[in-house]
Amino acid sequence: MSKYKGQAAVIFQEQIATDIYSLWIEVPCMASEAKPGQFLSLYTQDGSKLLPRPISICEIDKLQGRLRLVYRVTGKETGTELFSRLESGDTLEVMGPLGNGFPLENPGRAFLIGGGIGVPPMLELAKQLPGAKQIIAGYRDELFLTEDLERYGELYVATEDGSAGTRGNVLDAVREHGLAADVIYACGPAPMLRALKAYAEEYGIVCYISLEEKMACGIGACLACVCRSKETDSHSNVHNKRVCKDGPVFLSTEVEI
Amino acid sequence: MSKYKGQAAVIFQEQIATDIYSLWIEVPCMASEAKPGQFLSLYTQDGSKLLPRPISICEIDKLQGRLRLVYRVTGKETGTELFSRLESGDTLEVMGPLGNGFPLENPGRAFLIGGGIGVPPMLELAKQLPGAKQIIAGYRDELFLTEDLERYGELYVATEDGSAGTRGNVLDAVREHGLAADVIYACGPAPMLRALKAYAEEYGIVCYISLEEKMACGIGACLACVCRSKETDSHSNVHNKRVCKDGPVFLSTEVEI
Amino acid sequence: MDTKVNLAGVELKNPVMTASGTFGSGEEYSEFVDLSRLGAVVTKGVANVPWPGNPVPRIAETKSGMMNAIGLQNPGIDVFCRRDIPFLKQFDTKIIVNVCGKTMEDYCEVVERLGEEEVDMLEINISCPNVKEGGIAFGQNPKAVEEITAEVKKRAKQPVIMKLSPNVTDITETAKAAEAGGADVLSLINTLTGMKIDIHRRAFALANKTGGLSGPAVKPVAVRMVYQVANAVKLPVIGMGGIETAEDAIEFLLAGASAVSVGTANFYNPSATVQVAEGIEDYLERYGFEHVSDLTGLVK
Amino acid sequence: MDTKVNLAGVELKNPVMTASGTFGSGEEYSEFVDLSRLGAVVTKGVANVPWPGNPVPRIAETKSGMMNAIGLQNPGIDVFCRRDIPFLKQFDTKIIVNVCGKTMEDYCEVVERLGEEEVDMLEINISCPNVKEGGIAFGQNPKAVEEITAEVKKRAKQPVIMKLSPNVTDITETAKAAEAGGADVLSLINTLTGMKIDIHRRAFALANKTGGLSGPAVKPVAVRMVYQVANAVKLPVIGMGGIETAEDAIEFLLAGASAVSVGTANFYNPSATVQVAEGIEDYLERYGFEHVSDLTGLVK
Ligand SMILES: Cc1cc2nc3c(=O)[nH]c(=O)nc-3n(C[C@H](O)[C@H](O)[C@H](O)COP(=O)(O)OP(=O)(O)OC[C@H]3O[C@@H](n4cnc5c(N)ncnc54)[C@H](O)[C@@H]3O)c2cc1C
Ligand SMILES: Cc1cc2nc3c(=O)[nH]c(=O)nc-3n(C[C@H](O)[C@H](O)[C@H](O)COP(=O)(O)OP(=O)(O)OC[C@H]3O[C@@H](n4cnc5c(N)ncnc54)[C@H](O)[C@@H]3O)c2cc1C
Ligand SMILES: Cc1cc2nc3c(=O)[nH]c(=O)nc-3n(C[C@H](O)[C@H](O)[C@H](O)COP(=O)(O)O)c2cc1C
Ligand SMILES: Cc1cc2nc3c(=O)[nH]c(=O)nc-3n(C[C@H](O)[C@H](O)[C@H](O)COP(=O)(O)O)c2cc1C
Ligand code: FES
Ligand code: FES
Repeated sequence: MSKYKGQAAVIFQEQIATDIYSLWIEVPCMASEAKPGQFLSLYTQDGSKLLPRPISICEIDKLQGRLRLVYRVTGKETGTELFSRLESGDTLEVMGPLGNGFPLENPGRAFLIGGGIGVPPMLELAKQLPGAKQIIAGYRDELFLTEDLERYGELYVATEDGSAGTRGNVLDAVREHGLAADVIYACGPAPMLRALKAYAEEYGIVCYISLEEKMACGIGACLACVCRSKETDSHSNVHNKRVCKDGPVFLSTEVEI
Repeated sequence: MSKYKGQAAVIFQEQIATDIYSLWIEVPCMASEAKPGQFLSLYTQDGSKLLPRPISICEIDKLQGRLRLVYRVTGKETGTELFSRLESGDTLEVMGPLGNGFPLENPGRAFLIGGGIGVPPMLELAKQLPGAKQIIAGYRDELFLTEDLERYGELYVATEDGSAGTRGNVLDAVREHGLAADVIYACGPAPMLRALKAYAEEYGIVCYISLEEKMACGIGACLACVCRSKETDSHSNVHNKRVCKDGPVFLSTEVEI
Repeated sequence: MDTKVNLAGVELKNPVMTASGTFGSGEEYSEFVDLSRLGAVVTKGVANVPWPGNPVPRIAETKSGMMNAIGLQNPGIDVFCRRDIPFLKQFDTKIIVNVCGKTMEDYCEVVERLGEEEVDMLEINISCPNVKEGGIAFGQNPKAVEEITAEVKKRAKQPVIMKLSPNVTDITETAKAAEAGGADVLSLINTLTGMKIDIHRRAFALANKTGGLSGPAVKPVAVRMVYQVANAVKLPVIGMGGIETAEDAIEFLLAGASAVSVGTANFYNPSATVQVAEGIEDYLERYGFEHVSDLTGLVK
Repeated sequence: MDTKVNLAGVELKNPVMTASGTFGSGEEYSEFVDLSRLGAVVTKGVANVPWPGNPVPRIAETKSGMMNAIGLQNPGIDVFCRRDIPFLKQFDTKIIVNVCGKTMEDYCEVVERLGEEEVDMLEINISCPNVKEGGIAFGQNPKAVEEITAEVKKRAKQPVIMKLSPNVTDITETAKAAEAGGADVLSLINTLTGMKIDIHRRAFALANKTGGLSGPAVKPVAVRMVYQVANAVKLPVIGMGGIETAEDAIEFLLAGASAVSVGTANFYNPSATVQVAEGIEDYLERYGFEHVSDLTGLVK
């Protein structure tokens, strides 16, 4: 059985920016299997909130059997708000690791591009991906994880309000610094992914994007989390792929976003 | 506003018998008003459990603004099980004090009779009631609160299995010790209250009984918690009284149980 | 910012009211909320004569909801007029009296009697699932709905709200029937019929066997029905079913409700009504709406 | 202790099955539970041709429940027979195939095709609220229910379960219609139609506007309907709607169900089915029941 469902021990949690929390949990059987780009389903202890909150793996510490999750509290009375109250010694129900994760064979110079709360999965990817890495992180205003990221590659930052790095989005940063790559790994909001898909097509390079969708089962059974695929998918027999199981990472050319 | 609804600070909680917990909370505005025989509505933090858990006041510490509650965990995944996990420093949502409480003018020798989880309210009553008090506490097997009770009156114990005190029920203890009284104050299971009502009629003495019923509002508005009254009730205009507002303490002669 | 809403000529200071049966006649809750902050108080159902209601247990908790089978216990219209109306007149809020009955005649008697009283609107409960006669028997049959609406309207001095049952295949049919009968306003939903069994005692949790399910659990069904009805009739709709917060209330307004009622939430948050009213104001301000009525039916 | 139940001649090792659409064809869950521990696996609905289903978002969380509007996405009967049936044949459990369609002909085509396959029973979904044609359109009309049941029965080689919609005024009418049409077993409830609105985006939470409400929130309605149906027809009933634990399942059995299905709970507890099966055994032992069938309809 490669997926674990059960309690994880909360090791340490801290707030690292407005509404952004960094949570280390200990769950050795998951840490030993996890790959960058995979995610966990997190469950609240509130009996009225039934569904999982999918959160990407931000860092893996196989030695200590620990995983780091970095997530945003999306509002009052949400599941993520409940998670933000967890303290060392508490437990948290989790399932995972889920999804496919990013491929780690690096075919050349790589862009690792994260937008907003899509930045966290880039950290473990940066640690594990071999070769030359240019990390481009886009934020609205407040930065987070930048100190962690710059240890594993050249870091370029873009902010919408121009308070740090390039004013604008991640592609503005790419242009401003005249960067180029042979492959893109990206996670972030849909408009960013759409722009990267077009960019990759224009430059004829390979582009992996991590998608988001509402989930119920998290393991491929309920068909809640589909995205439109270009070709008929072998499992669904229609133009749908499951983000939770066939993804969340897809080649930008195989999905319509 | 005499009823408070809000957070109470958990001061200390301990388990005092199998499934029986003793909880001290700090909530000064309630402690200053509370009377023996009144109760609080306790609310869980689980969004799927909406209704109050009514719990009697077991002790009042006006000086420190604290109340003691002693309650039984009724099963797995219940509200009371959630309460049993509370620790010092946690908060608990409460409303109260609710209900009428026991009258404190003692017209003579009194029986204070508690059965099972009906024992706790007898403690504060024993502290506040003037005059000669004979406390009769009935249990299935395991005793609790007996050390507290014997400080405030003569204590007689009955256990169903005979492991302590009189083997049998509270009336068996009364008979075994040849006790007599001019007034009865009682809280406990319905069969016990029924027997005491009959006993009081037989001996022509006054008998106050504290009733239990499922509650929604706890303040007299929803008409969930009624008991049958002998006469037409002035508020309901039918033979129903509200346990939460007109009670929980009734004269045994005014209700049909 | 204008939070006023107009229901059949009656102007409420805001769209927030209480759901019948969850607020008594306001007395007990007046310790927690200023009734003058509410658009209207809707009273517990009242009949021509006192009703004793059902045996206990009358309620049971369910996941994110509760079931009740109070059985419309009420002191009868005489005591109600003598005691509850004068109490409510002390406040600057509208008074809506919820009316129940076993026969057409019962309803008409209460409605006629209330014609002499200073109440602002009547809400006719034809959807209570907890009494054998009356109530839901009327509310599930479009023909009966039209008939009773017409009879009540003939006698009513105040605007008439017909309260619809969600226990139907197509709620737009009963809604249209009430409209055809001359209803001024519709309110929905009443409770969904449910059942709970105590597996250890192997007995029904409620003495009445079945009860009416209310609370957040039913909100999705209620929002759907409000949307359906608001798009099927021309009458204003009062939406309810599981409203706990301003966010919930706004969902109903956007679905097509002109006003909302807070019910079960009062039991665990006695200030819920006022908090909903305040939260709606915040929302209007945050998104720059001038009139609360601008929200009604905005999502299509 | 005997946990076997007999549904129209098919013997299940225990009364616990999966609810269609919440378990795929079992493959994904086989990592968490031994499918051979289940009375039956009920598959996701399958049609004569592949269906793409609805646009996303297809689900939304609600208090103690969820709404879905998957729209019956399925790979079509060919792929299903080639892939899913052989997978399930590896396990010692019964295979129940859930069938959906847009027209009478669609249903009949799938039913005929399955006559050649090694499946144990067919469940006919005439109650899906999430597709325009078919589904619920059949399930809310007693005449249509009788007709489609009769047509399906004519062609079916396996016993037929008709799955009823809770979105009706009186579920005993559709239940009796299915019985009259020749159904072997009834299953209920499918989902209650609901709606959720995102008040910040001022848009429907589901792309399909409405969705089917499931999970613990609906359990009281489901128990009530199972009780009503079990007392109105002679057919065995499969109960479902919000079952999370053995206690929930036993509630359905006591209300009149012969077997139960676990649906939404699989999503947050992938071992829910097996835990329910084990918990039922504990209950039988604790209270000294010899046969699980002794529980069926015990509370009257
Ligand atoms: C594969 C994947 C990886 C993700 N990784 C991260 C991450 O590392 N950090 C992070 O902050 N966020 C991440 N997200 C988004 C995160 O799942 C949502 O922000 C979160 O579920 C919101 O839950 P809530 O309790 O705050 O909101 P609520 O409003 O209480 O959520 C209600 C329901 O909607 C679902 N939901 C709401 N928003 C989203 C969303 N954007 N995507 C999917 N489901 C949603 C919730 O899971 C829940 O079931 C990821 C999403 C996916 C699909
Ligand atoms: C006036 C009054 C005073 C009480 N004082 C005490 C006390 O001091 N100590 C104590 O242990 N118990 C007391 N009880 C009983 C206590 O309220 C219930 O045991 C408790 O509510 C059960 O909740 P739960 O979460 O364990 O059970 P659940 O099964 O989760 O409860 C579900 C619902 O049923 C209600 N309920 C269940 N059992 C009862 C019951 N016996 N009476 C009323 N409501 C019930 C709960 O309040 C809740 O709304 C008192 C009851 C009343 C009416
Ligand atoms: C305890 C209780 C009593 C009720 N009594 C009445 C009543 O007398 N008349 C009526 O029309 N509706 C009655 N209702 C229904 C509510 O007014 C409301 O329609 C329903 O509860 C849904 O709203 P909610 O989920 O906010 O409670 C009652 C509901 C509850 C919970
Ligand atoms: C995501 C999802 C998909 C479903 N798909 C189907 C289906 O294909 N066919 C069907 O008959 N019922 C379907 N249902 C309904 C369930 O089988 C079940 O009747 C309902 O969810 C109530 O049970 P529950 O509360 O345990 O989930 C689906 C339910 C869900 C939540
Ligand atoms: S969440 Fe169920 S298939 Fe992806
Ligand atoms: S609990 Fe509402 S009247 Fe007593």
